[in-house]
Amino acid sequence: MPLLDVRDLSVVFQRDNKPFTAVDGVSFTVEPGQAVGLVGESGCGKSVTSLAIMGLLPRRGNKVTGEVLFDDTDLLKLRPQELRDRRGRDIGMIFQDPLSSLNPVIPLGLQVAEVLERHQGKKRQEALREARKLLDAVGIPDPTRRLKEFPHQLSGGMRQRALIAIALACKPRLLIADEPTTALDVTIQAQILTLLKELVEGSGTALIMITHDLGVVAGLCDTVNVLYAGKVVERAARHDLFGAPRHPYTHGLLQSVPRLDVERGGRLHQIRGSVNDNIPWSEGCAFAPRCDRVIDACIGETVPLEPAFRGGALRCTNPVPQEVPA
Amino acid sequence: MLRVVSRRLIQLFITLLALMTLIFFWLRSLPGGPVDALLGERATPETRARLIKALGYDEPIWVQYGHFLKNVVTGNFGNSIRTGEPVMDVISRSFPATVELAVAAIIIAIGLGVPLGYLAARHRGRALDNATIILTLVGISIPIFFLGYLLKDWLTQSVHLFPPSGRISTGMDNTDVTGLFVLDGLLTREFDASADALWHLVLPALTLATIPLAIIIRITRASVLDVLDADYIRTAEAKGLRNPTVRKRHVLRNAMLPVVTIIGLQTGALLAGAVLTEKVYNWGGLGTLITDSISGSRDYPVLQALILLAAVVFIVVNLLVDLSYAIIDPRVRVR
Amino acid sequence: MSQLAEHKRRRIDELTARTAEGGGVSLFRDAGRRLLRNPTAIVGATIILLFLVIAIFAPLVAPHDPVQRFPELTKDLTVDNIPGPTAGHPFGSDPLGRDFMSRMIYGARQTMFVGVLATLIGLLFGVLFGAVAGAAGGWIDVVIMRFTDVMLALPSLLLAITLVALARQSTQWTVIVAVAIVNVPIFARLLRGSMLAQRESDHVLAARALGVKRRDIVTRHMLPNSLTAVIVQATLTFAVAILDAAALSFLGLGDPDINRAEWGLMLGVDGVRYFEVRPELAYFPALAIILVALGFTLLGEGMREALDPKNRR
Amino acid sequence: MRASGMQAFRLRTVIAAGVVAALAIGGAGCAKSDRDSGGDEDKAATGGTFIFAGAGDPKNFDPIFNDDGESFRPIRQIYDTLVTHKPGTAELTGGLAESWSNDPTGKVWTFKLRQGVKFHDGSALDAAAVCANFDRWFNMKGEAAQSQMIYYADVFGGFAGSPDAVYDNCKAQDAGTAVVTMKKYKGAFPGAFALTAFSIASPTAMKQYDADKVTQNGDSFAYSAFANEHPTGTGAFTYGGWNKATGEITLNKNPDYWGEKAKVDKMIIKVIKDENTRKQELRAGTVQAIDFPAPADRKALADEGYKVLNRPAFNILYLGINQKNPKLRDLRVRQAIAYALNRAQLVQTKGPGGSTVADEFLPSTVMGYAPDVQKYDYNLDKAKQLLSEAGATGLTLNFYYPTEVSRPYMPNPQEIFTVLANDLQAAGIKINGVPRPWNGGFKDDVQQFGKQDLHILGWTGDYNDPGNFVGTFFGREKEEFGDGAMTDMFTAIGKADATVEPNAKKAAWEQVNRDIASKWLPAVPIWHGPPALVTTKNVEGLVPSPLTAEQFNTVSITK
Repeated sequence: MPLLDVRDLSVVFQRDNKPFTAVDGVSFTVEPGQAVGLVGESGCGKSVTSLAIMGLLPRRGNKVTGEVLFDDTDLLKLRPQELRDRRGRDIGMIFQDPLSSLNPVIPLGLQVAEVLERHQGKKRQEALREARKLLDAVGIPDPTRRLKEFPHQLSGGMRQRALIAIALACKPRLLIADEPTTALDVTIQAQILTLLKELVEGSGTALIMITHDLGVVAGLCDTVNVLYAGKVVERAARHDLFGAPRHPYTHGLLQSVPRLDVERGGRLHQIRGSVNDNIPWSEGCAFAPRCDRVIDACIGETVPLEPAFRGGALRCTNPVPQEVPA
Repeated sequence: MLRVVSRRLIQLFITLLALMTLIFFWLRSLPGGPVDALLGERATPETRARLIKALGYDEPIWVQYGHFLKNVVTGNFGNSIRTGEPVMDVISRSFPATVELAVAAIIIAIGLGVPLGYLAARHRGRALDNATIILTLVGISIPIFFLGYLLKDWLTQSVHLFPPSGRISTGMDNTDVTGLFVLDGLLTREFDASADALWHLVLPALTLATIPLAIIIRITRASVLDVLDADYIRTAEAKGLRNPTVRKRHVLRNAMLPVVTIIGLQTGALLAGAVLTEKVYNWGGLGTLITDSISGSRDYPVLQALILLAAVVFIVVNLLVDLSYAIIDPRVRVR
Repeated sequence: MSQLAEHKRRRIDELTARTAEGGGVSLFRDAGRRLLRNPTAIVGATIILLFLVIAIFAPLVAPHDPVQRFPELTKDLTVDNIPGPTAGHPFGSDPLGRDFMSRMIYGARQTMFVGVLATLIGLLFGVLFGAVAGAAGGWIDVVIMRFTDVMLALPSLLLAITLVALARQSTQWTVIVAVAIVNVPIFARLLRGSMLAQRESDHVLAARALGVKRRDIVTRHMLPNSLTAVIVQATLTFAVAILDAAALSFLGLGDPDINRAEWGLMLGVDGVRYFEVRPELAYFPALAIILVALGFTLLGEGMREALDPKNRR
Repeated sequence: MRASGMQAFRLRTVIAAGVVAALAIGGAGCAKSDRDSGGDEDKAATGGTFIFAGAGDPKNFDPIFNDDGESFRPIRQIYDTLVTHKPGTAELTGGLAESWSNDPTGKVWTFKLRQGVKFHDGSALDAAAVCANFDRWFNMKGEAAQSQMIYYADVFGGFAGSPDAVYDNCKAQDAGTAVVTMKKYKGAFPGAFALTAFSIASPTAMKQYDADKVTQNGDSFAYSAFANEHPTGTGAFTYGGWNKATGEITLNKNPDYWGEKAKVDKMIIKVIKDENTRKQELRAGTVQAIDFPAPADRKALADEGYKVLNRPAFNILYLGINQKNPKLRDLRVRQAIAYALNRAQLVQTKGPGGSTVADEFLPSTVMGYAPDVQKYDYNLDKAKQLLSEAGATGLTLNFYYPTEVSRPYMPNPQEIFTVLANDLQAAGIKINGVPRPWNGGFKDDVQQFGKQDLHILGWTGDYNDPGNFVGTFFGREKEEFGDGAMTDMFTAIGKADATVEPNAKKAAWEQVNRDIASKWLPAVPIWHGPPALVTTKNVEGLVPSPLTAEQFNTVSITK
């Protein structure tokens, strides 16, 4: 039984008094201890998906449909209070900008401790002692002193470590990391990813890694879902995806990652246009206008997500021919 | 810190000296003034000449300026033309009255403004929010002396709910300790006097609170909306914190930062409002003193001192706001 | 200087930065479109338009000369009886036997005069100082900005009162000048902030690289783009001006010429004095003032919302 | 409805008291109260305290250093004068002196003093004490003190050593007889002896509290402990303190008063500057009487059952004409101005209740008022005709009027100016209105520099003598009227003032008034506007005085 089973999740916003579908029937599963990636350009709906899972989307103006089964319980049907009981305890979350995600006027210690107070019923002093250990565990030096400090007194890397400490404080079974390294220096990025990997693997926590960076996914995830314009376009095990991307979009994304093994002077691949000038999925493939491999069949008909190689899935009429994995 | 304070003090000193000099020469160049005010209607030309001599107005202006400076440095601002008392006495008597009024107004403005602003933000776009916004817009568009006038007419004349004017009932015979009558009553256990003073305070404080209230509601609302959008609120929600914890610990505390600044900025506006409110309610504070020392009497000694006082208050309030900022916002402390 | 001034300054600068982002013409057109869709601005603009029409066509709209005393009104006029509506005088008499309705109508004109002039003078000098500071930079900028710091602390009414004390006699100009002076630093700071933002912007850099003269850069490129925030502030200033005029009159320090039909004067002097004899003498000008102040505030707020690029999507 | 308000108000006070008391529990403070516990019961007791709302702060309580009504109000209760007025009139009657007489030269005044009168400090009022007062005034040292003795300088001409000084000496013939000798006759006497400024103070107290010490400090003066804290006279009330924070002056009944003893135990003069607020306090029942109600409120208050007491008019408002302007030297132009003013309409529309058009510069009750002077009834054609005869068509005049002031004779200068200017414009005179603040330039510009062509000003009389009105205005050359050439007028007034024999004096003044109206017309009299007092229904015995010199010992408060 999967830990998390997202079924046909859709999110519709009101934008300029018109409905806008940000997430369009997304389904995927996360097994206990598994690391799943959600990959796509900004605006593809990956962050909205994660917020919908957490129940953090503002209730007003958003319509969320489908099912989010966590331990066979549909999170979308829970009352707000029940959801609050699970957030932070069963599911932790890390956000993109560690500075703005920490409250600037509250000491770090309390920000870690309050989640322990909330879910484990610890008293303040006890919670603070535990927080110290947590900060130590995420590699923050001199944690006793840091407990009393404020976010602006910490470096960017340390802030993200602190956020990880908060998210993992109650040893959740699922951790959602939304672009956790995007705002950090490259050197720090690697440290944070390593830390995440250690912690997740060490504790058996399942992970949903949301990123636009395939490099991040490559080192961390067991399964990868590629999203485009609110729909999953390709799902595959990490090896299969990197070895033999089938969807032209995935292919394009991989081509656009700079690689050391490509000879110098060669041009980086570019996907034409941007995700903004898409056409809705109802009139065929939304990626079609940008696609190198577009054919007549791509337009007009709804393209279904079909099972593919080794338990994966693919939404394409004219996929990239399967190469033999190197 | 010490350096900041000493720099402020030097700044204060220079500002005061410049102001004094400016005021002195300006006032001396005006017609009428002390001589007219002291003489009334019946003076003969001889009396006038005598007065000019007595006041030393026949001396060269530089000599007069010297006397003036010497007096001011020794803390002597002269005597009020209107009442003949030392200016410092007049001011120190009026000061607590205005402080009492202003503090009451600020308490009302914060006590009502922050919750209302918060509620409006939580109910953004709904009836409560719209009603609040319209109320604040009307609040800043209504001439407050007229509002005071109407309140007074309705609640003290048509219905005798409140006393029409003054700070305490005539003949109350209360003991004066700090000059803040409500507080004095508590200190001396003259609770009836305290209650009476409080009852006199209601309408003037409400009137004076209108504009700060409107502004605090608006700022709180905007600030809460900003904070509700902030990433750290999302983090707090992701922690599964209970609603009250999120509101108190995370939303309100951050939302209060701009509100504190606004309260500081309102001191000037409060004084302007006090001038009007105090006139409406015959409230013997600095506001009345300002109008009285200009209108009709041209009581220049008092006026000079008041202008200097305003400068001092401004700089001190500035300092206090800075310090309070340092307490609320940890980001400021390091600087 | 201090946190307090710092904050006020920052808020103004913020406001400017927001409006200064994005190019000039398209911004205006875009803003205009959004303004038309903004109900706040529409309501405000409608009130002001109505008020403007009355002000401009006062001689045509008003049934009578606002300063003439009418025998049919003075006939029954005493100090404790002011005749109410009669044929030919729908609002009745004022305390001197003049036609109250005509005075209310001409009041739109006089009130407009005070508000517009106070705002314009403040705007003119504010823009001048702000532009000089923003364009010159260096010590000129420092001096002007230090000065504005001090000025920002003064509420306009207190300054107006002080001006009355320092002037021989308060006149209509006392309040105009006082409100103008108080707004000079606000305008100056707004403009300077936005000009500084502009100075680093691409189109100014490009113009400079092309060798356009400095004066032309300032007048053609920087100023127009910086004016939006200033216009918003000007709208809000107007309301303050007429409220202060009324307050001064109430304190007995306002315009002494009671022949002048100005709402603040009518409310602050006659309205209060004859409140029990004829409350309309207070209610009508008070309502007019509230309505117009509201109109300008709404328009200002609406404009601020419309011009704020945060709202553009 | 209004009557029941007080009870409702009390009830709420009690509730509020409960709230505050509750807040205070837990030891809010430990400072000990030092007031007597009787204070509040007094308020509830009937008739004990009379609260009167005055219109302004007094300056101090030493009579000689004051010249304004708000200072005189409490002073009048604390002190007595040698001669005083019959209640409700300007007629003289005995005060501290039971009788007075003067010799045929008019220079020697003999006062027979009342027996057994004591000052509040217990010292006796005798001839020596009276003379001590006269000598104190005459010998006052220092420019500061002298410059504040405005009435003294006006009436007595000057101080020791001055050639203009009127006073010579004062002798105590015996304990009950004081003889005051003047250097020359002055028409102001005996009326001036009744001036509140010349109240008799206790020499013992004055000495003890250093009464003569007036020190200049900056732009103003500081007065002695006598003037501020220990004023000691013989009056019906003793001084009980001035709480400046609340604006309350307390006066206590003098149980040993020589005359009619005060009916109330205590009187509080509450300073409320705003006329509207005074009215509201009266309605709220927190004060029992108010001075100077707004003219517009008098009728409403009377309708509500309050007693509106009009003081007989003893004042004059006039339009001054400055003959520095050559055009205005022509009598015809001045007459044209007089004809152009619709004074009847002004009185009807803007005059306080009971005001009358003035034809002369003194009220009809004052000696020397001539019933048959030339009148200038509103006549626009005549005004225009006179102007064209004088070749003064197209005249433009600067009309100065005061702002920031309200006087009993001029409740609202701006309105009066507007109406008058309107009338003059109708006659073809262009008016350029120049507003000036009362103390911030008006008096300077008008009286010292004579910058105006026209101005409005007025006067409230001090005593029943034409010299106090006409003499003050037109007795000598003044910048105010620029009338240096009108020596006939100065001489005639001087002669009338110097006439001792009562009938001849009356005739001389009547002629002066006739000539002022027809021959000289240095100004146009506008109106006599009586100021008023208002009391609640249960206040009895308050007699309004034309001189605004009410005595409160006769006041009682009924149930």
